[in-house]
Amino acid sequence: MPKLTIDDRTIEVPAGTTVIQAAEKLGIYIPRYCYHPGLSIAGSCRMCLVEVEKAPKLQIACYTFVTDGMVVRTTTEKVTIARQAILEFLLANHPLDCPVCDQAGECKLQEFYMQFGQYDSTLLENKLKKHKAMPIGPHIMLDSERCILCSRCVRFVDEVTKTHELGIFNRGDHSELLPVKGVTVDNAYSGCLADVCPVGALTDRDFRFKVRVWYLDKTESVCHGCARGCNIEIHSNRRRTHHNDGRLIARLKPRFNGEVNHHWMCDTGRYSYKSIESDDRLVQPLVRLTGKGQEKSDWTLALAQIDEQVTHQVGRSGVAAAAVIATPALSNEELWAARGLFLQGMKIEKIAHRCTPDPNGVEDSLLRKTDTFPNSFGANLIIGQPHTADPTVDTILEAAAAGKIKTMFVIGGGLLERYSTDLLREKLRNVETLIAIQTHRSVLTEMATVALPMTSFAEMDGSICNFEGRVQRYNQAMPPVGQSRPLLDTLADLANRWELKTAPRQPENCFAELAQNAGYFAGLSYETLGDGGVNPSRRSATAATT
Amino acid sequence: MNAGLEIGVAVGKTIFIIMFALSLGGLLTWVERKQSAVMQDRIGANRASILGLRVWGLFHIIADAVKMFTKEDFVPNTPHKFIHAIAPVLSIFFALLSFAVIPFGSSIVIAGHSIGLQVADVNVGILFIFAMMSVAVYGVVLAGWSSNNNYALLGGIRATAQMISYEITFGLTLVGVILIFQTLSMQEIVRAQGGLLFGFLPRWGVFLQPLGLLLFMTAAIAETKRIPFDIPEGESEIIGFFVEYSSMKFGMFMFADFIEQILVAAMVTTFFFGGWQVPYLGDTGFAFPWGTTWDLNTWMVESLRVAAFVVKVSFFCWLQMLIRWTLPRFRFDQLMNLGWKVLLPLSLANTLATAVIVLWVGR
Amino acid sequence: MGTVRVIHVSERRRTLTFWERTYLLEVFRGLVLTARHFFVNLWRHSLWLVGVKSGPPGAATFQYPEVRRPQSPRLRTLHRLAKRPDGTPRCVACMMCETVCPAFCIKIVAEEVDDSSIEKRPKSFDIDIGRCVFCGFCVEACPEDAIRMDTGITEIGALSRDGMVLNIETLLSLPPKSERGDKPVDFLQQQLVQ
Amino acid sequence: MLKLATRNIGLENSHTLAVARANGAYSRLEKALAMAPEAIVEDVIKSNLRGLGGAGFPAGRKWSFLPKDSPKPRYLVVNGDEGEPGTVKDKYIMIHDPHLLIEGIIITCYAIRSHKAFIYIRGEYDLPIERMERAIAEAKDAGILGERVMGRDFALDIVVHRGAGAYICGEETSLLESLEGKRGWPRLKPPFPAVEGYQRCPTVVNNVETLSYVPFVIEMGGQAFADLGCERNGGLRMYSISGRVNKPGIYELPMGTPLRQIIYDYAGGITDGRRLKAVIPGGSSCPILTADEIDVPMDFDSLAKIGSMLGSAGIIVFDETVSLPEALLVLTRFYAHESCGQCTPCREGTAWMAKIIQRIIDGLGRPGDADNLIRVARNVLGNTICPLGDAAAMPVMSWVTKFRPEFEEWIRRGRPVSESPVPVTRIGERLERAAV
Repeated sequence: MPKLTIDDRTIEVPAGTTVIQAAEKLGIYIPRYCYHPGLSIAGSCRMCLVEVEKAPKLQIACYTFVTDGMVVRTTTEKVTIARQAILEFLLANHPLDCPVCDQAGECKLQEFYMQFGQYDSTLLENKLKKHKAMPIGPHIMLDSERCILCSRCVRFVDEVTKTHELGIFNRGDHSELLPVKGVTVDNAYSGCLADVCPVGALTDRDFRFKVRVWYLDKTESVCHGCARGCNIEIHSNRRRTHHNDGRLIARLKPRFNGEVNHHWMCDTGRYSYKSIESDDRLVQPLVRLTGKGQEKSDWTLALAQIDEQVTHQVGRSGVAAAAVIATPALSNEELWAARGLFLQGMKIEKIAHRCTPDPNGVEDSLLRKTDTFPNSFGANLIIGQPHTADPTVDTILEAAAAGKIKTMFVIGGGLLERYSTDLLREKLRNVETLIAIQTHRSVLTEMATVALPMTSFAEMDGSICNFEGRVQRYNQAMPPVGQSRPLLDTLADLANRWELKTAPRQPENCFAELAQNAGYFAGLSYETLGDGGVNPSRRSATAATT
Repeated sequence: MNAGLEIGVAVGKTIFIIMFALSLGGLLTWVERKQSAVMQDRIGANRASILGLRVWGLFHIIADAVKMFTKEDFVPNTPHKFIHAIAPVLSIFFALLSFAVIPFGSSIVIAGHSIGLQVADVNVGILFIFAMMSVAVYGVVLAGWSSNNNYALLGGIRATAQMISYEITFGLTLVGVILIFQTLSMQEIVRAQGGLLFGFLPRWGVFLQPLGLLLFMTAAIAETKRIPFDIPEGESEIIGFFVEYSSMKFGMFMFADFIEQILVAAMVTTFFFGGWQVPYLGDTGFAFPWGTTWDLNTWMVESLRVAAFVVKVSFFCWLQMLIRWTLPRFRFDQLMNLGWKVLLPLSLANTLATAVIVLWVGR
Repeated sequence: MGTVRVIHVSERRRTLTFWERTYLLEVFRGLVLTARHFFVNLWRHSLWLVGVKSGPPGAATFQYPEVRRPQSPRLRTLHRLAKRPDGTPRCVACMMCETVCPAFCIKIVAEEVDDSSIEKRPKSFDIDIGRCVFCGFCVEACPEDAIRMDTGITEIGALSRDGMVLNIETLLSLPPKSERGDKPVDFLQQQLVQ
Repeated sequence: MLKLATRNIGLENSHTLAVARANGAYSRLEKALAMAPEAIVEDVIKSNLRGLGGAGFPAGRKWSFLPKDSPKPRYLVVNGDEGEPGTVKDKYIMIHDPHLLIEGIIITCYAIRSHKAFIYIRGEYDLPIERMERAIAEAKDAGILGERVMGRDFALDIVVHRGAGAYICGEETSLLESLEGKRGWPRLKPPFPAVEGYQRCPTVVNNVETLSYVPFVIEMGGQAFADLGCERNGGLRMYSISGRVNKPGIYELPMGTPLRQIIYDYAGGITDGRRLKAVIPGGSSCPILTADEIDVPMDFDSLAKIGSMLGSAGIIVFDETVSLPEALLVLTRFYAHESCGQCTPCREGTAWMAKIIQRIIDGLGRPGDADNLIRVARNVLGNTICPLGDAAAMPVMSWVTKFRPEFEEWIRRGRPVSESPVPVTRIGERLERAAV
């Protein structure tokens, strides 16, 4: 392990580490543009120049590998002048677009210029004109003038997606980032281009002009788009509610997790946030009174109706004719509470979570998974395994179609992606008391005796298990939409009405109870899950080998 | 002279003095605004106009009156509605009543009848005026009490304390005047100031009782509750007894203030500045110390004397305005300190000294 | 420039001399001062009244609204939005003013515009004058010199709180004082028309 | 006068195998093939043969850097890109004596145990490409190249690769990129080509001229070759001299020949007997020398000592009638145009300098411009991936520093220097004013 000194501080790092990485370990941030830890090294921006003792010239920290006894200085006058010079060069042809540029506020050019720049410009020359505001794909807008030719994006499409849509054309200061002729940048991960771009050359068309980034609040969360469970940040706009068309969630950004998604996320997941505040959210309880149509209602009446109708129905047709569908779109806590109420409390044996695989599911070697449910693994653990009956959604729907099910709870979303509206309408026709606890309006809420709105993942704390079994937690990013309530509260209210044991209403406490009772989660808590989550199956595997 | 004529003359004199007080009081509302403006490099009220005529804002008097009469007369929720209504009347009534004993001239002879230019030549005029001014405090106290408002009540109590404190000084200074002129009649006091001191100086109270004047002015201003002694009112911050008054009832309090101001000016004139006396003017004309004489007929003399009275009163009104717009308000403790610890001892000393001198000179 | 003289509090609270404490003389001095003002001003008023207007006036008063106080060119008055030569707003909805505004009185909603040399423009631009503290930060912050406080309008009134919210059309329609000259803008009237 | 590489130039049909063989070609190869490869490398090291493409790195040392135990194939890449303004030597070798080069390539390949060599020739060199291809075909037919070189158990294939005409492709790593079919962008170093070059295999990249001297090293022996030159600069080299001299051309002279001698004795002095103003000693990217500095011996070390470079020995002579700011504009525009655009300082700096000089020439100069030029150049210098940034910055720095009054005058007056005794040629007038 080479030992080196950076700015008079010594650190020992593994061989093959670069100076920029070693400095980062010491908390010394060396400015960079072309260097991206998820991509190969280009060494072209020259921003990370540092002084290495015994080297005749300044060295780029991103491509200087540490050697034993190396002495690096990052704040000398030579380095300062070089950084100022590089920034001056980068800005020589950079347009004064900050007012209209979406990157402003998270732009590395702005940041480094404020930090390292030389404030008095000597540039008198005219700037070059290049292409502006070119939509190069469904999600990405290119502004070549703003490009500093760091080639991160080119390396991203070459190395990560391997789709090779982008290239740098022409020479010298006429060099320009452009898509290859006749190609649109529409790969499944194109949104990441806006993330890797350190300046405003590649921006997200979806986010375009919606909110200024400095108004955004960040919440750590986990993508619910598929079983991968990519770590994300929810960027919400709570401070200027008139921006972003009045919606709270402005965008999703990937959050680095070396075990799950590295720096990336797919476009499907990235733009999935739109459903959270979409117009078809169920925002109010709906109740169908006998002899009348479905009406908008309030929580007290709706809960009383469930109490009455379900008690009546179960009393008449028996528990055997009752069934629950709890989809794997629910969090571990919600599934645990549902299990407690329905399986242990009400003794409903027919509680299902497993659906037929998604016929449209896509999977690739990078991130995307066929299973579009975020918590199939957890549902299987909590509802499936300890429970001998373990029916699938299909068997329950068949039983319902055959008239064997009179009372049914349908909890959680995602069913509509697997089953067509017509099919569900057909299968559920004979169910007399249908209780739907849903985030969105659908055929389920339409047919429901009582439909209750529940919160989506952005409005609630919780944890899910990805396809590998990694338990990851997500946090509430916004208040519940409309009158929707957390499912844990709804289930606890129902349990109270039926004088059954309730699961804790606080997700954190509920998870603690789950950890005590389900072996897989043993010893875990929200605290130990941390930002990146824990994979208990891997933990036990490593424990077995050592 | 028959009784009917006597009543007619009395009514005439009463109307004259009331009109004088009221019109001067009205004018003072304008003077107050204009004088303060001129003192403060401003212009002052000048917007009220009739047919585009502005006459330096004189129409504001009318405008104010119209406003006072037409504003909503808000009566607070109080069990003493009658007292609440009567309080401002009391205030203004006693202030006006005091003018009865103020001599505004010597006397004129019409058709052989000598008519004294004074509504009532009471031989205890000083005591009368003193009594009236003391009773005036009722208006204030009753207003504060009947308003059913803590702030008004506090204002009334402050007013009582202040008026009682300063009344003593007020009375004691006048004792000095009584001692010197040896009479309680106002007309007599004025006549006594007709001679000359040392052959050239008018024998006015100011020269005989300089300290008395100072103390009297101070106490009198305190009695009128005007700045710097406006603790009972303190419109701008501490508010006072008339906080629950509006419309013309409030107007009456305000007007009573101005009337009292004129009254104080008249008293100062009468006691210390020779009342209607014009220096060197005798009943037949001027007789200057250097021997020159200038004969005038009786009418001329009497007119000059009434004019002199009006001028003197006007001057002291102006002076009070000047004081009111110059000095800041006393704090309540300062007010009490001044009254009890400074003015009272000084006035006692003044009385004693006067008595000793009068005794000594008399012997 | 001279040095700054530090006045100590103790220095200001010096003890009064005997004559000052007797108060009488000070009262008299005060009266002399105010009386002098009174008579000097009365004299000047009189001179003006008889038509001698060469001397200083007796009062510093401006007979508003007939006479208006001259405005400093730097005076911060009602905002306006500057226009490009083609009449479109210069504002590109960068939100700098909205961000810097300490009173949170600016609300901008951005929209995209086809012209790739502009890209962004305000869809709506509201200033709640009722909240504005006239600090001028928005003008300082504006990178496009689009928001300016040079209308010279200081009389701002409306009959409701909503009336105090100026929208983009109003802000664009206001002329700078340099163009308007001294012609007063009946601002309230404009609001009422809306 | 001793001639080595230029020995056959001037003979009729010197490019044909027959003529070449008759004049000694491939005789050295026989000798070399009889030697052990290590001995050849040893001999070349001893010969002090330097890399004559411009960098001056000892050729033998470069060969010895190839990893001994790598299982990967090794390659020899011949750099015939010759893009440096003022340099025309490789062209003449390839046109007139291609077999000399082929002989050098074969010996080198034998010495470094390479079985494939590429000759990367710049795109504009039609005739050299044609001659090289023909010569290789001839050599193949004659059994000199191919599976069995000269009948020995040594296979060698030579491929002629035509570049597309980018100055940057003369830089060895971008040349390799170009050779691999990619955009000609320099690579980050290390690894050097000797370790990871063409297709990430050990590769030696040598200039045409360097390899052309290899047969003579074999012929004369390393020491004898070294003795021809001066200390640490062995043998001869070809000086291309251009500009305001009476006899411009290529002169093969020993290393260390004084510059004054080259200009006045060999090139016949300055045109029309004018005064010498300045000399670029080794291709346009080398810092300029004033008329007082021309007594310097023309070898790598001596020139480095006075702050310039021998480079590719492309001597450009300016007489007193040349307007240096305009000449510098030509140079900087060339570098701005040829900058590959990969790294920031070079991409933006070269263009910026060109813009400033263009502005000065246009009469819009500002008082601080000269200092700013030097500052920009200094900021480019040493901060780039490849030496192109340095190549662009060094002339600007040295020209503006050494001839500052002329620049200042132009900045101040907005037009050429007035005191010149003879009319100054306005180079700018002949330049098309395309945007830089």
